Amino acid sequence: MSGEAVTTERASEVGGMTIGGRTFGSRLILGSGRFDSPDTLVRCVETSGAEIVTVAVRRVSLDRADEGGLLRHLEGTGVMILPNTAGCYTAEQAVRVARLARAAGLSEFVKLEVIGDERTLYPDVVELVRATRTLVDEGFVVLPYTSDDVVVARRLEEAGAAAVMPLASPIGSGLGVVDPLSLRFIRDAVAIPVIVDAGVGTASDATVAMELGVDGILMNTAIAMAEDPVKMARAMRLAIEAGRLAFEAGRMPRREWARPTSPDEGRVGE
Amino acid sequence: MSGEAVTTERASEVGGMTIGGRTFGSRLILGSGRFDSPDTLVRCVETSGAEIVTVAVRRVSLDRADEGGLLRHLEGTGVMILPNTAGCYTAEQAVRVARLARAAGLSEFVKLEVIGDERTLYPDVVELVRATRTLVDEGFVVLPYTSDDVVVARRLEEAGAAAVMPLASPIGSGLGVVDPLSLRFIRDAVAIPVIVDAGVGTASDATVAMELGVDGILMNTAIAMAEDPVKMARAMRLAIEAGRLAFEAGRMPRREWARPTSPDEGRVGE
Amino acid sequence: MSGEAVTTERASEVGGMTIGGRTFGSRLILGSGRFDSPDTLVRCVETSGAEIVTVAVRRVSLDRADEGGLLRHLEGTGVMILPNTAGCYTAEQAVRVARLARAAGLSEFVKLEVIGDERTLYPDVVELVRATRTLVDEGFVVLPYTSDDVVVARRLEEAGAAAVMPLASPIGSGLGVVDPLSLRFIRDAVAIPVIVDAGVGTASDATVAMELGVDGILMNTAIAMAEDPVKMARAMRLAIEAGRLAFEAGRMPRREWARPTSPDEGRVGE
Amino acid sequence: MSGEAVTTERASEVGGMTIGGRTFGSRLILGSGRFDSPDTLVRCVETSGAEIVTVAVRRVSLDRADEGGLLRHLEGTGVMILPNTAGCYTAEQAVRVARLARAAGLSEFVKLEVIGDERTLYPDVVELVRATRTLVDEGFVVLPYTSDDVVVARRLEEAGAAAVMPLASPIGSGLGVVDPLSLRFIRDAVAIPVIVDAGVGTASDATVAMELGVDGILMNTAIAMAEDPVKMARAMRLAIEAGRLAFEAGRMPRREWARPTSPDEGRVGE
Amino acid sequence: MSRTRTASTIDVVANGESHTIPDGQTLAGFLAARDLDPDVVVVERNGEIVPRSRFGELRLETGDRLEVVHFVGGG
Amino acid sequence: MSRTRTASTIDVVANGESHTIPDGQTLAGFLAARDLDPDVVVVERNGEIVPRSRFGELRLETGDRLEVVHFVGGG
Amino acid sequence: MSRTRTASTIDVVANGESHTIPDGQTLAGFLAARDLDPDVVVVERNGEIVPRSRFGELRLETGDRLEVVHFVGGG
Amino acid sequence: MSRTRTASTIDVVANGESHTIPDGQTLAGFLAARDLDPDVVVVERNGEIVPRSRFGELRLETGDRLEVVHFVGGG
Repeated sequence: MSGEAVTTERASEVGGMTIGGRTFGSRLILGSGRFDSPDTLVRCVETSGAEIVTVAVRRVSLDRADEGGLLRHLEGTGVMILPNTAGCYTAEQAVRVARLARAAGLSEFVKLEVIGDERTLYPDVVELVRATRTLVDEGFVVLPYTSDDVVVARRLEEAGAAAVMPLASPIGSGLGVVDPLSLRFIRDAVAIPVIVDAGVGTASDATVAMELGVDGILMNTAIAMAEDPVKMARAMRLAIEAGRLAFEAGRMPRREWARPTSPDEGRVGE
Repeated sequence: MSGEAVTTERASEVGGMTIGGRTFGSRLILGSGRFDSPDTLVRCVETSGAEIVTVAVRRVSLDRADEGGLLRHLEGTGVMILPNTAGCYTAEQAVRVARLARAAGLSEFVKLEVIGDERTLYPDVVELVRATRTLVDEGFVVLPYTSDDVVVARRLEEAGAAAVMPLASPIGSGLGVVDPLSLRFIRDAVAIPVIVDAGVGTASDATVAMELGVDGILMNTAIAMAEDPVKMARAMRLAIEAGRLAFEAGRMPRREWARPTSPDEGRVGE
Repeated sequence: MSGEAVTTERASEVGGMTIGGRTFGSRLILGSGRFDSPDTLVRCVETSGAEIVTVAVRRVSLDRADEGGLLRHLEGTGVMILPNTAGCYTAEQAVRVARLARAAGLSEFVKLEVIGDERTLYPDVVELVRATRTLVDEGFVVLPYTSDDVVVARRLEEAGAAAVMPLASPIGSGLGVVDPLSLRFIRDAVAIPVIVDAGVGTASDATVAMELGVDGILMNTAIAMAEDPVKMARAMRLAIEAGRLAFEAGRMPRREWARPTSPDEGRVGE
Repeated sequence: MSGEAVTTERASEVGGMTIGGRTFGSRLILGSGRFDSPDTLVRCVETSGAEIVTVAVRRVSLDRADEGGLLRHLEGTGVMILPNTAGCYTAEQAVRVARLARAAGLSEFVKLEVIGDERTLYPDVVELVRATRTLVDEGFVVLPYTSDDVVVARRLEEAGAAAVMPLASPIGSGLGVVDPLSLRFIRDAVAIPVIVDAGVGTASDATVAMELGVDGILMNTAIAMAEDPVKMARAMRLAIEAGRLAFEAGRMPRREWARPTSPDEGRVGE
Repeated sequence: MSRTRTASTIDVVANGESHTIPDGQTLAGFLAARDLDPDVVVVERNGEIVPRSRFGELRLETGDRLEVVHFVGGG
Repeated sequence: MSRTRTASTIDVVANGESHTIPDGQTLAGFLAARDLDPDVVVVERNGEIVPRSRFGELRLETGDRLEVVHFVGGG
Repeated sequence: MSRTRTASTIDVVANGESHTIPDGQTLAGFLAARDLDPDVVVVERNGEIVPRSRFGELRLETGDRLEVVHFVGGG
Repeated sequence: MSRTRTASTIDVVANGESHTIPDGQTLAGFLAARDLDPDVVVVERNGEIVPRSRFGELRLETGDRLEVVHFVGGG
């Protein structure tokens, strides 16, 4: 099955998402870190159907010939490159890195991270709102990685963010959706797309998140660190579609007591 | 997308399951109860990709012309009909109904239910083991609906069951997988297929169940009672494939502390 | 605080439980296995307020002088000794061990275990029901350790059991109450006392279990294997009382949206 | 049992907590809203052992004789009154209300609330940090109600807060501890006391929270809206002590497989 | 059940209710009289299942107890 | 608020509503006229908190904005 | 088990192992010889429980199978 | 850093480390000397981003602080 055919199929099934005026057929954003090779990454891009891939901005090595760069590998996939500001701890640092990223000439999109705590990689939401304002003023399309705080999400929207990207659980933890209620609060409180960023560990986590009505999911470790990343990439793609479809289909009500699915009347020998 | 093409695709992705010597391309068994019309049922069969559909055995109406019967509607789908013994409270009743079902001439397969409690529709496992023995002796291919008790599961296997079908939560409750550990115990304890039967309420429940390594899922209310059954049928199909793929792919380890996905070294301005 | 005073206090707070015609002031039954010394066990008995302590029946050592026996240590505590049939895998074995236990002349009470699986220590409920019938016929007061299967619980009650003791999670696992719904089903289905047996790992597990309305809890590893067993014994005692009181007090309803506790009207400067 | 004796007992069991230089024997802070009568409130204060009670600041009625005021009722209990700034949506409002509260002459303590969202009553953490700085500068002992965001908690500590009071789930929801991990992150990240504020619905929620190692719990609706508030107040007191003791005692490790508590060797008839 | 019984009719119990039918009616006739397609029903007579091939020859007798069943939607 | 205003009265706003009071009335008088115990209320006048010790001497003036608050049940 | 057997000894199996004991030894004697307090053990002989009151009179015989048990810590 | 400095070289700091380069070297020359493809790097000089079109004309000066970055894998 070719990547193109797949995109077509999916788009027709669960629609896509529109961020900052651009429409993407896939609701999955793939992070490019921690893959064992560029080749595995590329295959996961294709298998997952992702149309957006995040990258980090880092110093080149000036002492030895560098490996050539990630972009060369991703060129053929047709994905949009989404630079992040990972590793920044102040609004100023993050703004600086965002500007460097934009200077590469690929797009105005930036995944904005302003970290506030090294152990949990939790965002510093005060700095985050500041940095969002600055970057929006400079014409960036800003996608901030944020906490699951509904008030902060609304502030980010007010500051001009193109989407909000709340965490499901800590980056790289694989703990899944710890607090579904807060994600729903955010979903209900903002009009911009909500992309769950961080915490997904396996396919069912993605399905659970999508069933809350969010627009998409950004994931990285769950695929890169699976025993078979390419197979997990496929699982994630289906899991996101399944969750979205289930959200749209409207689940049955829960009940504590059982209810038969076969008719009570007409039983033999009564 | 035609039903046939779909089956081919899926079979190649996540394999099928073999029960009682027959191989099925889909891991989803669909219950036919509580649909608003035979037409909706048929469309859900097609959309879900199910190759096995359960039915109940009930008295015909002798006073008014009956609606013609479910079988006429399902004929075109090519599914295998799996009669159940729903509503039976003793081994004797269940055996009697199984024999009636077999006399219809479709197959030797029976989904064996011996209920022990009307409110929870929990099986009576003592009667269940007895009925399984009797039916196996008579040449049936027996798929017993059972509790999530690993010892009972092994007893059913010893009695000759072709698969065990533990509940995830009460029939018709939609509460999902309440006790994943017990399902894994069963998965590890028996060599026959394990089909989760009852309790799935939405797509993520199916994904969670499949990630435990079970072979398939029987569901009914989650699809029939969704606001849009046909869309939910599609969600379920993808959810089961996603869960199976994730199980096979081997998920990342969970960790409580965060771990960055972008490199720590080489940050700008350090 | 003396053990006696404590019992009085508790009895007046949350009442006791009556099993087989005997009333106990405490709802906590303590298992005596895995303690680092008889002295720690005795202190935990006193601190927990337990009035029933389970023991196992094992061969004495005929080659070397034995340590003198557990009973000597427990004599001063005034607890009722409740022998178990741990390690038995058939009804016959369990009945044999129960008879040996009774011959010690302490009481007719027996905690009946018939194990069906070595890894999970799940009961074999078919054998369990058989053994219960036999022992009840012989005049025993039978407290069977069972699964969380409501139908089996009712069968045990019909067989004459004086209480049912469903597991919360596997023996020695410390996983707490995995399936609260099933425990409530049991609580609603039988008239005899329900004692949660196995799975409690920390104080909140005990509180959760008691809030379901069960009558008591049997625990062992959670206390014996805590870093400070005596302190955990005290925690458990309070946790059980807290859970029972909360059950009787009737908890507030859950709601997904917030609701202020301070008045909306009369705010300053409105 | 008199209130005084109780306090003594508890203090000796699980110690107290020290906030802003004052030591309290009880780890429970009671909110005074939504009680059916002042009398019920006073009885719950006594039964719970609380030594701090929160109150709201509201306009008096100038048209009809007011009921006399809450303080008269609480005078005899010896509790410390902790005014809150509930209902404030900006730092300025909250500061104004805090000053009014202090002018009552009772103490410098204030429970600082700056709400950011009416439906969820989530704090506005940006405003919260600002208001904390202002009030600390004015000599207040500030206890801010905050989200479960570890970075914000550290900022509040840096701003001079005397404690942080993260929510367990939305105010008045009774959903319990939704995200235990985030509460532990906070517990590990700050040196000031951590008081869980909001979300506790029943006794086990309090035990769960305390087992995370937090210093205390502020609760209101769980007691006021229980069917029997006084009994629930007693349950909560025991639940908090149980949780604290269990935290200090160090729980057993969790394990997925069972482990017998009775010896394997020496079984009869082997 | 209160219908007049003549020499040429008998009573059988089918699906729990009494039916008065012509004496000598076959099972196939019984089904046809009720517009039932014999290919989609299964019949148990006095506790024994009747093979479909015998529907045409089997004559019902007074007091026969029949279960006439088919498949309906069920989970 | 539509009461006739005479030379001997002034209008103040207290807790968001207009009150017509005798000219020259002290804050203590204002509270006493409303049966309010000065020991359990706190008063803010034109954005400034009035120390309780000054309630007796402080004369209210036309247009004064008062907040008169106390403690009520709250979590 | 490899001890010389003389006319004055017999073999019994106790707790799964063979024991050579003096011919005519009582159960009480058997326990005493092993420093066991008869008040805290229960004995089964050839599948039958021996009442404690009979420990003194019961003479063990060749091939007797004994289970001698007591209570130990268990959950 | 311990290399002999002659009249024809200058020192710049690039990516946090000192580099001795020929006096008058352009940014393009600096990159070429290190085998770096100018199309995949972005350069900041003394806090200002240098447009790629100016790499060829911009001559580095003593004490210049450069950040030379590119994209790597990151989530």
